[in-house]
Amino acid sequence: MEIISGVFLIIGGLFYALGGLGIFRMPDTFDRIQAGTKATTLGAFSILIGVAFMFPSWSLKLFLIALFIVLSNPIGSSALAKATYRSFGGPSNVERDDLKEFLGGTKDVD
Amino acid sequence: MLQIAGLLLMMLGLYGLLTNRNVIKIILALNILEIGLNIFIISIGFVRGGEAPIFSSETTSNALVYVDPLPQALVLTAIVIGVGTTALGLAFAKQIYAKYHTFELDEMGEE
Amino acid sequence: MLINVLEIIVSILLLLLAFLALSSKSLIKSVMFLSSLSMLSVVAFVLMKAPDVALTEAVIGSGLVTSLFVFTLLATRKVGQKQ
Amino acid sequence: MKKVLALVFVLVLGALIMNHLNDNNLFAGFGDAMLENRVSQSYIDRDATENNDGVVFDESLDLESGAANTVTAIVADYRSFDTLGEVTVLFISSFGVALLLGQSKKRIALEFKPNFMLKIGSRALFAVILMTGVFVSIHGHLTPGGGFPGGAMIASSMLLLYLADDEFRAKMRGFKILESVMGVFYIILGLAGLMITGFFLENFLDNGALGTLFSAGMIPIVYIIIGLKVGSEISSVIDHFLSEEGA
Repeated sequence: MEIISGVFLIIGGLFYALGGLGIFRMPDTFDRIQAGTKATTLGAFSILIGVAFMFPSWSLKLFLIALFIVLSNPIGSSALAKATYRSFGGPSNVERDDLKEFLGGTKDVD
Repeated sequence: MLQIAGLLLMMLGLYGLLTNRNVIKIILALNILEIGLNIFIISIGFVRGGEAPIFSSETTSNALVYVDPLPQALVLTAIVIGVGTTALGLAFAKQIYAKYHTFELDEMGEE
Repeated sequence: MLINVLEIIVSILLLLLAFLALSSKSLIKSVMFLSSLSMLSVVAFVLMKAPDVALTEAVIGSGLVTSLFVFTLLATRKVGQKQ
Repeated sequence: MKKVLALVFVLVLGALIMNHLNDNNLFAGFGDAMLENRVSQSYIDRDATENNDGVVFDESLDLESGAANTVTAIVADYRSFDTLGEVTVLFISSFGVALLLGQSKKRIALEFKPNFMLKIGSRALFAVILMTGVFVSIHGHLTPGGGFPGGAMIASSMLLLYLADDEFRAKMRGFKILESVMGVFYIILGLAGLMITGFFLENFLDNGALGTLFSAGMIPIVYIIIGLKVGSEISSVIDHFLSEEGA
């Protein structure tokens, strides 16, 4: 049991480390948001699974924490990305920018 | 170490309170003073190697050493009072801005 | 021994963040430094075995007080307002 | 000149505090506080039994205060009158904010138009955070937390709704009624203690076994009252800050 939980904990730590590396190495704010969100969601999940194997009586609370993460992480990152788009414009190295037309219909972009 | 840090934080907040001339900065310095004071009060009751004063199935016996719960109870209420005073101060700052259109105390008065 | 090193690091960071919050020119940056100072003081409370105080400070100090400061700046500076 | 004066004042104050802290027996250095000389030792011991031979988890029945969390026992039982005054201070400050910022109709419009995902997702998150706040309030006598952080969590779930939807207004009248009713309940609880035991806010319920949910006498009731009161007060403060002078 402890070996299984240890494996999950190590995987989670590895994902967190990769997410941190991604935040340092990515060139753009949008890429950094992506690296910081996706990797840490998976890392948090495997750490929670590892803890659940180690202390089976905590499973219900850990499931609630996982539910909170799966709800809050995408919403926060999308709000962050949209605020970045509003303040500093879109990413520089893309060819199409559909969001500009979409937003231009409802409200002018500053 | 944390005791001295709390004391220094308190002194830093008091210095900021005395020297700043901006309303928002004054409220901010008051908040820093409050955090430093809270750390200082909690550090008075800290026992190295003591347990948190909560009984659970692992830590029950009275033979264990616990940290002092009384400063923690006092600080718990002080934090909630702190948010009340901060809200009141910020409401005053908002009204001051509505009247004088500035936060700086030196630029007020000419309306 | 590890706890001692952690205490010293947290103390130095607390003082540094307080100095930055007081000396920063922009008000919104000061508020953000105050928020991080409050979040770091949670670590100090946990190190001193005060979980109740840490929970309260985490909710109030870094959430509600910061949002009240930001709302005041938002209402007075006309930052987020439509013309 | 003024800065130098302020610096000297602050340094003298700090030196005085440090000096007096070091030559007092009660306040030893950092990390070796001696609880034998303080009143806190009796709060930890719970020596209601005749022979004070320790407290057993899940079994002890006749304790002075049945809360597993000693900090909660101090806040909501031993010093409950203090907490009543503190809740009153919070009420007065929220009342002051309401008087200063006035009764206004219009909300501050945010530049950030919420999209579909933000609206729906924040509704779901609202439920999770609200349930966490209620959980923390109810389990205040067993785990870290209690009415104050629980009420603040309820208020921050309201804050989330205010931020995610720029048309949203809560019913302020409901908050004010809830807050007043909870304040009255607190006083009624104190008066019931006065009538039954002879002391204001004295615990008059059964203590139960240490560590179970239905234990610790009236501490859970007090903390539910405090949680709802703090939550409604801070929510109304947030609403006043997010509205501007009526046009």
